[in-house]
Amino acid sequence: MEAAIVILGVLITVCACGVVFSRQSLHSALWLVAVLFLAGAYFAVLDAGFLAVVQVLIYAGAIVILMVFVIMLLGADAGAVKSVFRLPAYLGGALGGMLAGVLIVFALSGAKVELAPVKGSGLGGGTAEELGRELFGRYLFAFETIGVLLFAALLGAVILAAEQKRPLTPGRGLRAVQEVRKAEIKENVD
Amino acid sequence: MNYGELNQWFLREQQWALLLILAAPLAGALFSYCTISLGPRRQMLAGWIAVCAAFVSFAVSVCFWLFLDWSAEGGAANSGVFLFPWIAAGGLHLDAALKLDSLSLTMILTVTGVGTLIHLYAIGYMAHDHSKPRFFSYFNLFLFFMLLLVLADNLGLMFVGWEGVGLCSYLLIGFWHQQMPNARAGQKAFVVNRIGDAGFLLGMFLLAAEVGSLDFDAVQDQIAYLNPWAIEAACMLLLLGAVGKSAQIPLFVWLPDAMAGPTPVSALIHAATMVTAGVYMIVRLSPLYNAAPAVQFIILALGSLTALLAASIALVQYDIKKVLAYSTVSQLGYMFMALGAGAYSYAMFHLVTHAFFKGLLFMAAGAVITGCRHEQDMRRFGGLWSPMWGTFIAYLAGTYAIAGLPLGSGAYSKEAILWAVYTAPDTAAGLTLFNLVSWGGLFWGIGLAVAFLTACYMTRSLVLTFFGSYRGEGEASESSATMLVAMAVLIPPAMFFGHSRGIPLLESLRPWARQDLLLSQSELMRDDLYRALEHIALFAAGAGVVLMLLAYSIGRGFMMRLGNCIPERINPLCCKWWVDELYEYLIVRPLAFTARVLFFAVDRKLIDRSIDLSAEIAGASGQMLGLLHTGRIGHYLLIMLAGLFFGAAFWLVF
Amino acid sequence: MIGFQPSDLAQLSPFLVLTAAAVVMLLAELFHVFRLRLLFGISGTAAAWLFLLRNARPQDAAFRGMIFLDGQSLVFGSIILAALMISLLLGDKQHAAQGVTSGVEVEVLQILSAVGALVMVSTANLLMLFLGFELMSLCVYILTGLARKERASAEGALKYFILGSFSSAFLLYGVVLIYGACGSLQLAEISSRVPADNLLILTALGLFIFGFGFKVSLAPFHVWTPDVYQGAPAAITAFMAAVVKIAAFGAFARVLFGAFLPLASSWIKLLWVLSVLTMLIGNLAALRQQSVKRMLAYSSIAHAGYVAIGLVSGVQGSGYASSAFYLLVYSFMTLGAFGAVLAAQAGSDAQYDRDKIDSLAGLGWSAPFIGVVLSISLLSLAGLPPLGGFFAKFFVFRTAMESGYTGLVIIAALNSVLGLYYYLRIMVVMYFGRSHEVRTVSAPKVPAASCVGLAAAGFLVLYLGISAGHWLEVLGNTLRW
Amino acid sequence: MPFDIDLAGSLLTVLVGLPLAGALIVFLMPQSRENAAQWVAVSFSLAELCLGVLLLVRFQAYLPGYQFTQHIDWMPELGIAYRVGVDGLSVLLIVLTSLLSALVVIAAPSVREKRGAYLGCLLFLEAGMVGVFCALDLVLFYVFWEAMLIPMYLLIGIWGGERRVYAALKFVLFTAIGSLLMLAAIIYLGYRYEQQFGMPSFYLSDWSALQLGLREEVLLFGAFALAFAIKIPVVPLHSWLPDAHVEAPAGGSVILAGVLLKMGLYGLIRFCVPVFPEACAGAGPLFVVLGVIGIVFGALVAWVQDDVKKLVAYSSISHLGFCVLGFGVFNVWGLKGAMLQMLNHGISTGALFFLVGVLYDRAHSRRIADFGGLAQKMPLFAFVFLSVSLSSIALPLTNGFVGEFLILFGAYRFQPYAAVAAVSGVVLGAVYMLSAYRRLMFGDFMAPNGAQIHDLNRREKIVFVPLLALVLVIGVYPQPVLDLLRLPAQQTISQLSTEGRNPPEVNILGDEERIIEKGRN
Amino acid sequence: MTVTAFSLAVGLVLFLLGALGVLVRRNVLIVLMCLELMLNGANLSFVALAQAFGDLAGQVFVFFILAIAAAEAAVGLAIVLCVFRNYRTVDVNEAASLHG
Repeated sequence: MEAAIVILGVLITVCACGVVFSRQSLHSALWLVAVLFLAGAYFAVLDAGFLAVVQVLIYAGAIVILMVFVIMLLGADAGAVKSVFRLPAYLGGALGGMLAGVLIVFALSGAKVELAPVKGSGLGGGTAEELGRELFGRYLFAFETIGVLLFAALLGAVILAAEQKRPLTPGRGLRAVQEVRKAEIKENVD
Repeated sequence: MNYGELNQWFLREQQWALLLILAAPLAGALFSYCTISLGPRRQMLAGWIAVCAAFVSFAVSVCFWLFLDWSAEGGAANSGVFLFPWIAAGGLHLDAALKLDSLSLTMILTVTGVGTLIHLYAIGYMAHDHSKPRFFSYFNLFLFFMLLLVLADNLGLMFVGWEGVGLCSYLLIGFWHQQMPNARAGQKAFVVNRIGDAGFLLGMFLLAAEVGSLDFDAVQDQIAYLNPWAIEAACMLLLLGAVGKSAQIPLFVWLPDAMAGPTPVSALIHAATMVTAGVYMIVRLSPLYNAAPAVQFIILALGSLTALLAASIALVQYDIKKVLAYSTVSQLGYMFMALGAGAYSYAMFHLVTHAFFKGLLFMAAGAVITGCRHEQDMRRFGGLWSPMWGTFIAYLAGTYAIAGLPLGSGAYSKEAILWAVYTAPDTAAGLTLFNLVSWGGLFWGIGLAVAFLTACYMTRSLVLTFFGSYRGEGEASESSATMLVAMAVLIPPAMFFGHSRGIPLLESLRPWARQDLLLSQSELMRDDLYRALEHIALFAAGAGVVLMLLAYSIGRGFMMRLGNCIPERINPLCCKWWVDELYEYLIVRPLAFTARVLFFAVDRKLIDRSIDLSAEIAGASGQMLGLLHTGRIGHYLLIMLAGLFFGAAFWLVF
Repeated sequence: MIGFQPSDLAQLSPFLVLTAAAVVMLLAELFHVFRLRLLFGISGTAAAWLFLLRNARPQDAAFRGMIFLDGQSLVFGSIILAALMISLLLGDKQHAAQGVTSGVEVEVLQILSAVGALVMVSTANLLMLFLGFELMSLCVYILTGLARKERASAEGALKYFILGSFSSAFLLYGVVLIYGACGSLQLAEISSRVPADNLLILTALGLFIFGFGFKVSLAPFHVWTPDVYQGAPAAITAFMAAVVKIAAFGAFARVLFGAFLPLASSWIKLLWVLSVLTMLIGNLAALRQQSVKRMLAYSSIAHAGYVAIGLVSGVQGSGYASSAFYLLVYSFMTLGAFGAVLAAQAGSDAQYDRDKIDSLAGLGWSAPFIGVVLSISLLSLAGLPPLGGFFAKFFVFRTAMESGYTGLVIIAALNSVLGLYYYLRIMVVMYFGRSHEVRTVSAPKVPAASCVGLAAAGFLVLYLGISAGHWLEVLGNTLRW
Repeated sequence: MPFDIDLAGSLLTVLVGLPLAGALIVFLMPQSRENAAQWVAVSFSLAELCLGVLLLVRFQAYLPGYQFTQHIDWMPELGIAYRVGVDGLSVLLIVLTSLLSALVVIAAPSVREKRGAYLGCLLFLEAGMVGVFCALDLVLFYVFWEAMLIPMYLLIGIWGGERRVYAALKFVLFTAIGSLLMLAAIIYLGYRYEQQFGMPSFYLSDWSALQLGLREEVLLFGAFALAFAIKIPVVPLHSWLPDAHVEAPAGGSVILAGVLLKMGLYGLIRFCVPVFPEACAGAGPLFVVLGVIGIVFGALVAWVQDDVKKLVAYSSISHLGFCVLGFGVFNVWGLKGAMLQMLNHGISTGALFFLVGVLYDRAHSRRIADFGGLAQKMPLFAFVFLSVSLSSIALPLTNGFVGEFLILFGAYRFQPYAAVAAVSGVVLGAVYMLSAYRRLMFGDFMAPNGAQIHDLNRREKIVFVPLLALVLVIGVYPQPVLDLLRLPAQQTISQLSTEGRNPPEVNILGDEERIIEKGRN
Repeated sequence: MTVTAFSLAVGLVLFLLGALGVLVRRNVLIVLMCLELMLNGANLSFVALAQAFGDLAGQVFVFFILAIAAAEAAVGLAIVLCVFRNYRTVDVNEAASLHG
């Protein structure tokens, strides 16, 4: 287990660097897919099998596809960013230095880093059933809330992204939602 | 009703009578102003109302003189009325209360008597003016304030009259206010007087603080218990007031300018009455001044210097009113000399005689001025005796009296003062001058010189105006009847009042007078020193008259050359000893400069600007902060992260 | 395992009703009963408030502590719902004029955002808190960008989105650290387990301050505020300035007092500095602004600083209540101000021009009603008695005094002078122009609903001023449940 | 009569509420109905004046303490209450306020633009001012104090001159700086009271029992005094005044000078003295110095002004310098004088601003250099101007003299040099006032082009008659007013710690009373 | 070094790399991806802690974060489209008309 984790950890880090430092957005997207897959694997190793699946499904399957889709949509224009990095290196260095300084002073200040004590015997792992029980028991209200959230995001994304051709008429907004929902509903968690 | 009953009735009602003295001119002022709504012809009514009001006051004053026993031994009569408490705060009470004793009776008789005549005169003088209601209203108002000043029973109420006459003087000097110089002169008079008034106020405060009251009686009773220093200080401060009102050095500069007013104003206010208020005040407080020998010495010195200075300037003036004005200053100097010498009754004596003859002189001068179509320059007069012989007689009588020629009233009062000065005790300075001359001798010498100069300049003005040939344009004509009547009535007292050799009414002053001056007439005549001094003074006056007559008859050419040999520009006499300029450059300009500096530099630049600047700084720093909000997401992220880090650092440090 | 009691349903009712109202509004649009949407929105909000009022109980938790309808939720929830109601009224029929090119979605998203806000202030669980936080934020991001043809609107949305997501990621990491250090997501448990010198907890605290500081715009995490407030359509700005800030402050206070009270000595100093910085930056930067909305944005930043004073002094004194009162008044006066600006803009066309302060020239005379409401709101924001804003400041200052923060009070008092300047500047433009010198705006046609909203805001500002003491006590008692 | 009892209980409330109601009515009237608004405003302000006079008549000057008190709990849990009451000083100032407001309302038709709103602002302002003068609860006081700012701000800003915006903002911000610090101090004191007595209170009379440390007291006094000193204004803090006056419309200037400036000193006397006696007593010499500086500075600067309104404004600074001086000496004369001078300044400077307004209405200029010889065309105007100027330079028999005399005497008793320095103001006052009068009224007639020079019309006469009457009546017979002020002054002095200073109201020398009595008989 | 500590470290690195990316990249799409990275860092930490504590709460949280991330991505991309329509750019710094 340790070995797997170490390998996954190193790989994830490398891929994340790839996301951050790639010149092309498409390359970044591909590196992101790799990160997400590796993270899924990592979840699986950490006894969170259901999450691993969901991670791959949602992230790799939906989010990244969406991004790639947008990259394609924007096409050549997206490449016309004047330079890759927004900040001069020294600013990044200064920030890094500040962070390091803060961390060092923190370390010297005598504060401890301490995790909470372990409560009970480790759970067997996040199987779909266990997680489902939690979600529909204790976290039912949260689950409902996330539904509202997704609904709101959907509604918003549609009205923001839809091309505006016709003048505003009553009832037009929801129809657009319905159209888009048919196309995208499969990609969402239900 | 026989005389006795009348007397009794008057004594019973004397409080009302006293009030009537004041009320008549006040009512006169109101009513004469009301005539403004009448047509221009009927506005002459204002003058008659005013005359009647003045005459009522005079008549009542005369009744007081007749019906009260003023010569009773062991306590002269007096009369008083308490009206209402005026200002009462914290143990300080100023009451509206009047008091009539022999001193104030003398004064009110003079004021109302001369006042009535000059009112009458003014009817003629102002006949063609368009604002008669305003003039007579102010004139009567002046009378009211002057009487209030005289009758006040405490310093506070006296100050009301004191400032009130100043106000009327201001209004009347600037009566023809279309001409800016007139208005300016009025303002100058008021402001200079205010400087004196400031001293008056402080003196009052000192007395009130030390004595606890401003009643004359209370002050008098407390003198023995007062700190000598306090007495001297109070006398000094009050003296400042007197100096302002009575136009003495250093505050005499307003009086010559005050001649800008109509001539009746000059006659009444700036010769006969108001300017003597300072003298009256000091006489009123004579017990206090007696206790302050150092101040007395200062008064003596100031008076004599003023007399000399003013007389010297009068010598070269060509404006007939200016000559008389400087003469007034000079004569007031005499009165101050008398005050300084402790001869209060002589000061009052000269005050009264001066009121008569100076009033007469001004009236005559006014008649000349109207007769010559408002010409005032003596170089444009000449030979006026024939077209206006009535006026000539009046002027001649006045000149005779003021010059101190034998048997004229001026001679008596002036000689008495000179004698008092000569015999003044040296306690004041404690020293004789170089051990040769006593101070009294010195001031007597100055007084003598002034007597000589007085004769000179008065003769000069008489000669230039009435003798020789007429140098003006057009015809000179005699004035109206009312003016002549007024002058005619005043000639006898002006000429002969001096024969009384003092005023019998001043019994109330007796306790504070110098004992060596309390000689009867017969005793005086037997006093060798007095007679010697009298003769010297008469000689000096006569010499002055003769010299001037000679100079302007045979020595005319010599006089011209004398006049030409020193250019007017640098002639100290023509330039009035540069006193006005001195004040201008020493006080007015620096003060104006300071004011400008305060406004432009301190107020605008320093205070205002610094406030605006702090607002600017706030605004500018706001704009700087605006620069922080560049609108770029990257910068925002950086700022937020930096905030996070600095927060951590802050937490670690503190 | 599954199953909730009827009492849980009662606890959920406000949220359900509100969400239902949103759905009904969408459906109403679908069935072309367009006119009724305001009615649905208002009545839904009112019903939600009634349910909230009825079901709020002292320390009553549903779903094992996921939802609390306790005093704090009642207080902040009521303010949120009231603000929502007024902002719905203000925005009625005004959105199109603001360049918003969608239908009923604006209202729906506002309501959903309010649901998120309500969740935020009525939970003691960090998961629920974060969910509510995200629900509210996402809706507001969208709302900001709704005027799609306006560059400013899209730009504002982008800025808000990126910066907001960034900060909520930090907040999330803070939750991770707390979970790591305490092993729980329940505030009460965290509070009982919080170790004093654990670096994880302290870092989490810092990240929480960052995350919430961003939402309530405490300097230096405020930088997005002016751009976003300026860019968003005015009705949305009003909503944001009121609802988002109240919810964020409510949740922030609950976290600070619920979980981090043992660490109070650490965060008080920090909040002290942040509040001073916020007041200074907000007030100074507002001084020379030319855009009304931007000026009001900076002003809302400054007001966050005043509210933070209440939090600083909330540990010892009654600062919590005074902060709540401040928020109560603040929400109405800021709604009044933005609402009046919105109403005034109805007549003019281009967003940039109408955003200038000068575009309000002569408004006070041409539209006296809007002028009066705007004046009342501004004067209240400036803290002039007897309006609500004065007593809000008064109470905050008083609690700060009681806790010994005299210096803070003096700084805040002097800051109010700066505030006075720029609020009065708007009144200068509105009233002081000579009628022949300035181009007076023509009287805008204000919809009736908007008038009702404005009148309500203005009246409440006045009423809360006169009965401030009563309401402070009510709030204090309710918060102490 | 039951009506009477009720009236006595709530007369002050009615006094505050009446103009407020008037303001609301006027505001709600349509803008076009200006004449109707005028009538409503006039009737309300006259009714207010009548009530003010009623208050004056029913007030019993010989009773100590506050009268017509009313207490309604406002925020009991915070100790804030609606507490009003008056003593002699407040009664005078309330009457002055209602008089000047009524006159300003009567003179309002000279305002051409938006008269309805103008009248509304005036009435609103009046309510605030009356409130300030009768509030006994510090929070209530502060509410009125600040609430008054806004109508004044609008008056200057809407109906003002060229630089009205600058002036209006400066006025408000200046005042606000001081008053916000005062607010902080009020809150702190409320907190201290609660700490010491266990229950909150902002009632003035309660606060005099507060025990404060010296440093604490000085700092708190500083905060209060700053607010009041800005309002007075004391010299280095006066910068807002000339601008506000110059730009304000005539009516606004009248109210500003006539009433608002009094509030600073009123606040010092009413609130600072009882709450901070030690600090007040310690600051006395400072006030004396500042007062003298104000007197001289104001007078000198007024002298070089070219704008007649600015001149009057700086003359106000000089006059208020007298008041500050009278306050700072802390003896019965100075205090009485200062209180009386507050009233006098309201009358005379109010009248002066009316006069300047009259001139501006006709010629649309205030530059002295633009005018000359007005006395020829406007004799009545010149007469009124002169009378008022004389009152302002404290000529005896005008009201100004009584006040200045007492102040100067008080100053003399405190420190003769202070009186010497202050007396220079008497001289300088004559200098600037008369030279302005001369330049305006005398010489050849001159007026700006297009000026419609005519004498006072009927409305203006109505305005000036009561003012002139008061000038004369108070000047000749000030005793009733002084009687009203006796107890307030005594109370103020007894509140101060008296070691080492003049014992109050004790006869100067033990047996002087006798002499005085004799003099009277 | 335990599994938990290592996993937490990886999570932190992911989070910081994401933050760095948000800070330094100009392309708004990459910025969006970096935001996802940050969320993933948090996710990883949650899962590791859940495993260590034997508490499902951490995993449940991750589940919700996944949903939120999806919603955020959708909304974010919609906003990016909007901005692109108005500014014809995906450079985050170009959209800076609001400032001051």
